[in-house]
Amino acid sequence: MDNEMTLTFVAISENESLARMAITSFVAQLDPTIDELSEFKTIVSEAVSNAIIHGYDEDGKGIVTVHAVRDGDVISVAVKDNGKGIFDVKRAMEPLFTSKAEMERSGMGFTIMESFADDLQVESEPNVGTVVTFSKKFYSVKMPQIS
Amino acid sequence: MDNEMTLTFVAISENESLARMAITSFVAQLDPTIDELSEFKTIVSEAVSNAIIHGYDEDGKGIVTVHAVRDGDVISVAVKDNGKGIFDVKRAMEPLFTSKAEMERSGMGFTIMESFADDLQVESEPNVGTVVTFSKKFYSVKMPQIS
Amino acid sequence: MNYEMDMHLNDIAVIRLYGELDHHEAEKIRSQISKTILQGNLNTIIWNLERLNFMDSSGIGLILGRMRELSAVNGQTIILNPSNTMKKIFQFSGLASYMMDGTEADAILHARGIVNG
Amino acid sequence: MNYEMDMHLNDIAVIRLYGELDHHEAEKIRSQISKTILQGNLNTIIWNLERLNFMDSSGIGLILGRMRELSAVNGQTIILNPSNTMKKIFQFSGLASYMMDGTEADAILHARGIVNG
Ligand SMILES: Nc1ncnc2c1ncn2[C@@H]1O[C@H](COP(=O)(O)OP(=O)(O)O)[C@@H](O)[C@H]1O
Ligand SMILES: Nc1ncnc2c1ncn2[C@@H]1O[C@H](COP(=O)(O)OP(=O)(O)O)[C@@H](O)[C@H]1O
Repeated sequence: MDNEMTLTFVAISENESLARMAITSFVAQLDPTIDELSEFKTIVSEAVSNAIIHGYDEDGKGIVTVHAVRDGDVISVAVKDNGKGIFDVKRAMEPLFTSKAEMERSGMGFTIMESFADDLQVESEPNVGTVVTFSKKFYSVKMPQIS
Repeated sequence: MDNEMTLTFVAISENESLARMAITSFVAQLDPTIDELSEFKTIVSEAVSNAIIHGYDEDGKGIVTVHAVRDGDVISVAVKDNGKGIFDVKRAMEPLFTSKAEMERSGMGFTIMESFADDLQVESEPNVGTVVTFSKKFYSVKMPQIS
Repeated sequence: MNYEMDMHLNDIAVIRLYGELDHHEAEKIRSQISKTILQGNLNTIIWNLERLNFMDSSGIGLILGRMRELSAVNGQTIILNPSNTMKKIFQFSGLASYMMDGTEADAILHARGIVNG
Repeated sequence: MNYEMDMHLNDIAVIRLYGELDHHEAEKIRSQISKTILQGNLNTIIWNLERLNFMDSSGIGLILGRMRELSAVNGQTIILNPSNTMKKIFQFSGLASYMMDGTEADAILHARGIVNG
């Protein structure tokens, strides 16, 4: 374990950018390419938005946790909520499936997360909550300079 | 309480910028002026650097916690470590006092924090740890637009 | 985030997005953009993403929602200059055929059916 | 963060700091800068902070440390174009008299004792 951070915040949509900023700073230590960084930010943004919107209906009370670990050139992240959970995870992960079409959700969140992450797991229990974990290896890694 | 976040990370100096980025994003919601934001970032940077350098001797293991709450136009922050603590807080807070002159620390950290914060408290116990709490009111506040 | 909207002859709107587009920001700008669309004689939206630094699937929702509003008038959509990551997101979502790279002038000519070369 | 160092006639170094200067970054650049100072016939350092976006008290340590290295040759220091917040930090630390606003050319003239006006 080379570095580790945990960020928790209440479920308001303004905190989506907070989560992206923190993770951007954490990943910056690996000197990612622009594309690597923006794919990584996208995964986090999708998972965090889901926790806020679907997990907690943006209630401003529920707590979202983003935990990140760096091991060499691999970063692993878990995004967790104690919200309403997912009844049928398999169905939720299908492209275009959304339970909030009226909010103009596209149902593409999980598809995008799976495409951009090296591996992605979703664990969820109704009325208990959801954890999305994933990792991503960074290829264009400059090791931190020690001078 | 309008918003709340907690960031924890291990005691390595790279995480000083992580803490600043997260707090910048949290404060951005109040649309601060450039000067308000940079003073705020400075306070956080001083307190977090102290926790990493003095609290834990940059051991990469100790955990630093930054907790921030927004209430209207006031943001309150607590920076906490469970590190070696401060024997004589009054003396530590004197301008130019530093226990790490060999690292080119200036001993101005607490003076700067006190000058930039609206109020600042330091609680510390040797071998238990240190908590620095402060708050700051933001004057040029645009309320978040609801459209 | 910010956006600018320019009208061209009342039928084409160029919308320039700046900054980061996520769920929070999409919610903030959606109704304003939607209002303009429903008022005029609009039949084309050109989304210029050149200065957009970040977009997640909320961007898909925003663009698809406006496509739906334009469908009544058989309108068209052009997604101009998305980043590499955005290109992938549009591809996954079946919007690949709406993307193009070029200037706003190119996109306007393209929308009017005047294609160079 | 990054920095650039320009030498003027071997006795004046202009150091331009970019990005954010904190404890972590100060540790990274200190020894490199220090090496250059101790090698040459340097007697003046001009710290150009115009493009530095952030600095905490680590900047004080970095500048005071180099002042100490220059003191053997009775050298001088100019802190050029600090931000409002940095100005306050330098004031608290007793470095107010080293600050000036202007171009690098102004600062070099000032260092050589040729003051305009
Ligand atoms: N954290 C979560 N808590 C509860 N339900 C979730 C969560 N994440 C996803 N879901 C469910 O899975 C569905 C699909 O998610 P996703 O693919 O991201 O699409 P979208 O967010 O656009 O609806 C959501 O509509 C929701 O019903
Ligand atoms: N979190 C902490 N844990 C232990 N000691 C601390 C902590 N913060 C400050 N100190 C002590 O207080 C002194 C003064 O701190 P400060 O004014 O920030 O100056 P500096 O960091 O430049 O030494 C430090 O040198 C250190 O001895």
